[in-house]
Amino acid sequence: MDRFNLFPFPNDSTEYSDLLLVQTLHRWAETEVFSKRLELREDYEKLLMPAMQKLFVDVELQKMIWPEDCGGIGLNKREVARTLAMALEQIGRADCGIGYISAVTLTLCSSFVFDYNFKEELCRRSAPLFCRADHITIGSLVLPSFKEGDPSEKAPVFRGKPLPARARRDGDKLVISGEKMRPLNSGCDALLFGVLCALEDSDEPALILVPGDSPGLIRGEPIIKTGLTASKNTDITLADVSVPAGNLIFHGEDCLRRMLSWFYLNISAVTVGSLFTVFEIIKEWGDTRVIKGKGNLFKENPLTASVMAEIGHEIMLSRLLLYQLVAMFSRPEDFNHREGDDLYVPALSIVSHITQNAEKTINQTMELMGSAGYATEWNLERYWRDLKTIQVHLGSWELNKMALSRYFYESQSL
Amino acid sequence: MDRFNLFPFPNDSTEYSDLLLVQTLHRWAETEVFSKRLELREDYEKLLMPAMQKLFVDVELQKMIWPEDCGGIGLNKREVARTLAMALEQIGRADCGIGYISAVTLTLCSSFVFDYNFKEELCRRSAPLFCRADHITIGSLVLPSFKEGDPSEKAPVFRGKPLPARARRDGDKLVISGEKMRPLNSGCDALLFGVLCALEDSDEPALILVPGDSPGLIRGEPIIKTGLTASKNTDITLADVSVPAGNLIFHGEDCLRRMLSWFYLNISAVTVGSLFTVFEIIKEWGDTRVIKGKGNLFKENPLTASVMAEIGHEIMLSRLLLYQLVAMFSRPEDFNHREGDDLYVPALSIVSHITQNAEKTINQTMELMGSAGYATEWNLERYWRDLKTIQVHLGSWELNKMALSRYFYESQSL
Amino acid sequence: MRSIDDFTRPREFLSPIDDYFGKIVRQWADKEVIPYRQRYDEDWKEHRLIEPAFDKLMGELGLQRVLFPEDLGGWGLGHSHYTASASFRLMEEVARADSGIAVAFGVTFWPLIMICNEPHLNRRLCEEFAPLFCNTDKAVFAANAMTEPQGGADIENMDVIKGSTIETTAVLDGDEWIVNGHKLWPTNSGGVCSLFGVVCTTNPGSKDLNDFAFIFVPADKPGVTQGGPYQKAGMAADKNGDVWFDHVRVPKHYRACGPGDDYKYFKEVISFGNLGSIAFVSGVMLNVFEILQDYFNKSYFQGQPLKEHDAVAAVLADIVKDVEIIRIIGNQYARMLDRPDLYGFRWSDEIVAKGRAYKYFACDRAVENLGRAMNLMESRGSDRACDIEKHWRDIKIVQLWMGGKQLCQVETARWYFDCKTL
Amino acid sequence: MRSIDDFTRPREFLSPIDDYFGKIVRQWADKEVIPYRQRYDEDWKEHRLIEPAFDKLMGELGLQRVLFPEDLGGWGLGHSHYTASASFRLMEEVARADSGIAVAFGVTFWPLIMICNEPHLNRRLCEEFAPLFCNTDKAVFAANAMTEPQGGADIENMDVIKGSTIETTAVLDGDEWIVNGHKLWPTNSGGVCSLFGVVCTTNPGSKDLNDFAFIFVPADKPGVTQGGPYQKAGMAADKNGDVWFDHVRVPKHYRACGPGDDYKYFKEVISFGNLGSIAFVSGVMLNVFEILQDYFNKSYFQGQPLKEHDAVAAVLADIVKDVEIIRIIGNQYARMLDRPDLYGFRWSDEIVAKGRAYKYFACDRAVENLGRAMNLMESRGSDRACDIEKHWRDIKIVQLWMGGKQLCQVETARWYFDCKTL
Repeated sequence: MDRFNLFPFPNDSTEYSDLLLVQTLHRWAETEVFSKRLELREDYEKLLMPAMQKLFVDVELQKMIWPEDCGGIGLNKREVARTLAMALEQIGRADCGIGYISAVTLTLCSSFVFDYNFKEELCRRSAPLFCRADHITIGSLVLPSFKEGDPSEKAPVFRGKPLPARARRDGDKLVISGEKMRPLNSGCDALLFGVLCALEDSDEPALILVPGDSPGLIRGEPIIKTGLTASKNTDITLADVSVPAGNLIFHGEDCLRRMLSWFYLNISAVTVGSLFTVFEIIKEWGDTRVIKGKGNLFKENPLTASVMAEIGHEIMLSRLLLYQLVAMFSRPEDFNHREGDDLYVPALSIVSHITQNAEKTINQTMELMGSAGYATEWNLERYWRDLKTIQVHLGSWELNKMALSRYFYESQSL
Repeated sequence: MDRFNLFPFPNDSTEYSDLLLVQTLHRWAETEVFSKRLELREDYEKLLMPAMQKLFVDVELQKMIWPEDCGGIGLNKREVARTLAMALEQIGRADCGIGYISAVTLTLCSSFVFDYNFKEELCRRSAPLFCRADHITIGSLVLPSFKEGDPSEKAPVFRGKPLPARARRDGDKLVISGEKMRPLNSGCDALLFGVLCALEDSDEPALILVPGDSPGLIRGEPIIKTGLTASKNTDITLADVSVPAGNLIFHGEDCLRRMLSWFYLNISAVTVGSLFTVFEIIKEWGDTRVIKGKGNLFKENPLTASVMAEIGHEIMLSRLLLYQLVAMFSRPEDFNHREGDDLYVPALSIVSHITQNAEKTINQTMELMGSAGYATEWNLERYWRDLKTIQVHLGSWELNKMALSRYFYESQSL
Repeated sequence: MRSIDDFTRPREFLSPIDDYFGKIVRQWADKEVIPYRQRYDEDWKEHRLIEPAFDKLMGELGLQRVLFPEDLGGWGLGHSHYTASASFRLMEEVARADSGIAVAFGVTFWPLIMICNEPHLNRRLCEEFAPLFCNTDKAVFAANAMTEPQGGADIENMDVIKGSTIETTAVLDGDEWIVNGHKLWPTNSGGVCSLFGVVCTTNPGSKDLNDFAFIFVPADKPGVTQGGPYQKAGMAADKNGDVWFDHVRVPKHYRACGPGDDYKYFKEVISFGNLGSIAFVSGVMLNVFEILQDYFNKSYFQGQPLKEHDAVAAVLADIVKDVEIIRIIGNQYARMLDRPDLYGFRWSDEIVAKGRAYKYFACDRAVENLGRAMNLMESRGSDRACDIEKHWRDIKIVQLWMGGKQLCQVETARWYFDCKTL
Repeated sequence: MRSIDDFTRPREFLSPIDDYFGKIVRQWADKEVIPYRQRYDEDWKEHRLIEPAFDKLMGELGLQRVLFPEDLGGWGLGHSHYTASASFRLMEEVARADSGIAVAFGVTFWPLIMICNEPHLNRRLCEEFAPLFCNTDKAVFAANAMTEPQGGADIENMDVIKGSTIETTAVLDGDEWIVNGHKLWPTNSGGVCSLFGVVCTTNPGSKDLNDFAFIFVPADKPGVTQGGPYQKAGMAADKNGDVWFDHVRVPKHYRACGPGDDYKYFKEVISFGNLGSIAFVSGVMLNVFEILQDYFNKSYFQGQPLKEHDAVAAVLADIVKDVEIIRIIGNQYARMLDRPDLYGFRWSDEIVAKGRAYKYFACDRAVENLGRAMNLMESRGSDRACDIEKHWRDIKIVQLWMGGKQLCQVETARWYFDCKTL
């Protein structure tokens, strides 16, 4: 059972094809993930990669947002927001890590395929990797993050954080260098990286597409992290990697904010979907566990029921917010935006709420389940680790809030 | 400045008349409330009653949801949800107490005027009080609440709480009795009470309309409470009060849930509107106050800015949720409701979120403003007291959650 | 049935006067305050109801004298080894009845700390001011005039600002200080103050700690003007207003401790301010427990006392758990102030920072718990008659004063993480 | 720069062995555990890396002996006046390195409390079991077999359930108990246990407290089967599995204290369980402070160390504030267990309830703070290399065990509000 109907959301613009996709993904989750999980746990090679292969290639997820004339399914317009959300809910429900990789890959592609920044030549050149390949193509992003030591002398800083790499023009090439950068995901096996660079003498960040097999791109040893097993990550170093000038996806903060807005939408959907599984686990627990002796079902005890109620409550609100964001993407003209505002602030606000409340919600679920909450075999704790990992990859709430203050109060110096 | 544009909401179905109403209410707030507040503080006689008179009679709020053929404005359909929300935002922005009274009065009227439970005779009979009167007509509700002592012997219990009154049929009359009942508002000056009664031998609650001037209706001394000065409240006693049988508004839990859903919508809107004023106060503070010596504006300090960001963030999310609820009321067919579900659970969930976060948000605002936070003259603390008072009148979160558990987990015994 | 005395205190630490004075104050509270406090709010300006309670506590019972040396009519608490522990208990008991009274009472000692406490006892000033407090059975109030219109709590943010934003000046003219400035919001102003301790500078804009001055100004000196009290959300017993010092002349020796030491020992004042704040929170929460105990025994749900509803009981548990912890922390901090040999000087950065940390913890918990308690009591939670909304309004004020939460956070982080620029 | 020793402890209370053993364990932690702990997770089944650390601590340093009387090779902590205070410090230091090790170490004492502590020292059983722990330089583990498949922590919900749901039985057959039952999740099971303390009933379904029995079962007795360890979110050093007792025969005198007293003193076990939990939280949080101090000094934002960002510093303050408070509360509770003359018996309802309250406070704060710390460290927060996510996973387990938060709330409410049906 999924929670498609228990948690309300507006489905007035839902197309028949969306519903078909949801069904397909639901089946994929059952056959490729859930049914094998007890045996294979979090096995990368045996469980996660095969499931991703099915999803990306057989279910054609990796073709979804590419233009039809490039071999894609043609959902390269902002109206795809709803389809994306509904699909990523289902994928996140099955496995947060696969959901996360899907979200980042879709975000990277959208940054030069969607109408807000359509780069035709780059699109045509990159499309075969996604639309004609029989292997999965994972995309990743390298965004600013903290490094040890005072970076101010070493690298240009954007909004306080060092940009991970520098790029310079060399004829019709861009030459990029950057050391030990941590991608958002899949440093070990991504085929494409979108790297945020300082582009010669400019203060504004530029996103450059770097193929994973570029000479000079060095991948480190896999790192161990708390969750998201599907994302095999490592630091990468770019030693004067040369790419065509056309690989410059964008230059400037505006496009970065647009891209991040889509990223936040995708992550919100993955998180909400994961919470559906959390709900299913606690629902079953409430239906079957007894407390204070025989005959007293867990869900009938007022205290445990009250915590369970909060779990449902938060998931319901998160889903409603997610679809409010979907509406803002697909029908921005229906909202009272101020001129010039993009969706960055509402998207950041909503993804922050959803990911923070997901932490709270899973924490509560674990509390109710005692040892079963932290035992691997109950599967709950992996969602807990995974969702927390996704959350921290969005950047810290304290620093993200500075962007909100700039919007709400016109703060200048933050 | 109001916050109509800074906090996004979907306005695709907004009618021109809605915008006119918002403008009218905005003007009313400025001239009748804000401009006089510094001098008159929370004076009931000099400030609040005159402002309510203007609002209810001159601006015709009390005619709004009545059918046109009864002399009303004809907004007696569920699509009015949007208009109600937009209007109550503006009223709540001006004064929570007036907003609260408006919300309850509209809720009471809607319970027999709206299509879900249209009572034509009662509607015609009651309409003149609202549509032809040149005085304000305040409605109030008497719902179950705790009393001291074990009530199980004295009164029938609905969902664990004693029903405030009992009613029996006597020919074409209903005779009602109940002691020291606390109405939601305006016990001292409401002209109509909707009293939830145990109707003879039935377990299901019945709402009966009791005119404020009924013989046998005894009002107590005004009580002092922490906020909502506009609502002059007291306990009322019904000593065998006789009303026409047609005053039975509804009988059964379904209609009660429907009515409460509207109540929650209205309260959500009042609360969001009040938060706009909170935002305006902290915005001005951030723009003008200095911290750590001259030249350092409050809004430029990362710590104060981070708390300010949370304030904007929460208001933004609350408004998005409010309008998601509006959409569920006005276009239920666009949502994936399960058959048979009403809007009670999402409405309860949303109003709980909004009122709880309002408490948190105003608490944070006060923290930033130090003494100005608790000084009467800054006006912030009245919103703090008022919104908390509204919140507690919704019933305790712990017990309300039991309804959520019944929905999410099919708990039976809570 | 449990009582408030069932909440834990470190029993090894109780001061010799703890039990005796605790009982006296509790009797006073139950007789002189609790029956009347529901009408205090409307009495915020006149203090017709409130004044007799003050007179009884501070004048007749004599508790306004406790800090002064015994030979001057005081009780010698200032040079005891249990000043803080004993104060904590007293403040807690008073706040249980009314934290507004507790503040006004406690703040009367605030400037006196500068001259009554060891090791910086100022015998000459004690002799001069003791009669004002000790030779009367009426309540006499003192106040710390700190906050100024511009910048609010900046003055208390001492480590970074170092007094450089203080605009109230003291200029030496022969044997006299001439004090000029405008203060606002001091507790015990609004017309009731008899003796001000004025935070001022001998050199405006300077960050030299020697220029920070703490000077006593009797309220009846020419040039001192107290405005009327502000109206505020709660704490009607505590009057706050504007105070103007217009070329006020006081003797040179009215400077409390002298250059450098004024700054140093003013930090001790901050420490005691935080101790007092925790005591107010603790006292209020003890009374909240009493109210909840009564209410949830008497209110019925599903045929049982409401306290038997597991989900409701869990919230009640959350609240009493915090009362336990706040009380333990407050007593621990009192002990830290009483035993500098073990914990360091009361004016040390460590003790100040830890006091800030405990204070904002206590206030945050109390504000949240009172909000939850009101919610749990549904519409009764907002009734004056239930006394819970009163405490909710009062405690919010405790949370906001002395720089509020943010200053506490900044000072805590600064000490633990050695921050330089906060 | 501050160190973890700057966090407050009640200095009047420190046990005579506090400083000495604190230092020894800290050295052990820094040398034997912290350099290796990042690889512990993958070692959950084999304990190849973990076992040597155990042997060093418990066997070579001999800390598994501390509870036993001196003449039996122990250190006599069980009859000292500082059992709890000394244990708190030990547990804290071990948990700073790895709370999984701390649990396994601490739980070894858990059943022994029933026989080693005054006033219910069971000399005969001490003599019988002391050699197992004292005559070896290898780590030896004991376990409390409590939880059963059905009902989870119901067994610990003693006031209401009174043992009536226990399905593990003990039947007297001549001079022997025959024990039958299935337990799961005991710390130190999964194959490593040498001595079980088994919670069982002599009369299934009975609420007669005399039927509650605590019986020692050496793990090598015929009929005892330990399943392999479960895999769980953290605490790799702590093995948990199923244990089956199939007609296991033990001597009659292996019942710890006898009818009534087993139930009574098992509550003392609960009290120590809560004390230990708080110590684990405290120790972990001390290490979290060390990690944060390092990370926020080294990471730069806007050209300054990240700790200088006011909003970031405020979160750091929130965290250290809670570390302060947790540590003070834990030490206070230790003192309450050490001084029954002042605070009441360790097995009294009051002490049990207060321990529950402190424990869930400490766990809730730590879980929230670790979540915030990870968030503040952004993607590094989820790296194994930063050690913070490890503590986050481990501490969650502390929060969930022993009935979790809800049982703590229920017991707290029951004691303070005299609830009957929770």
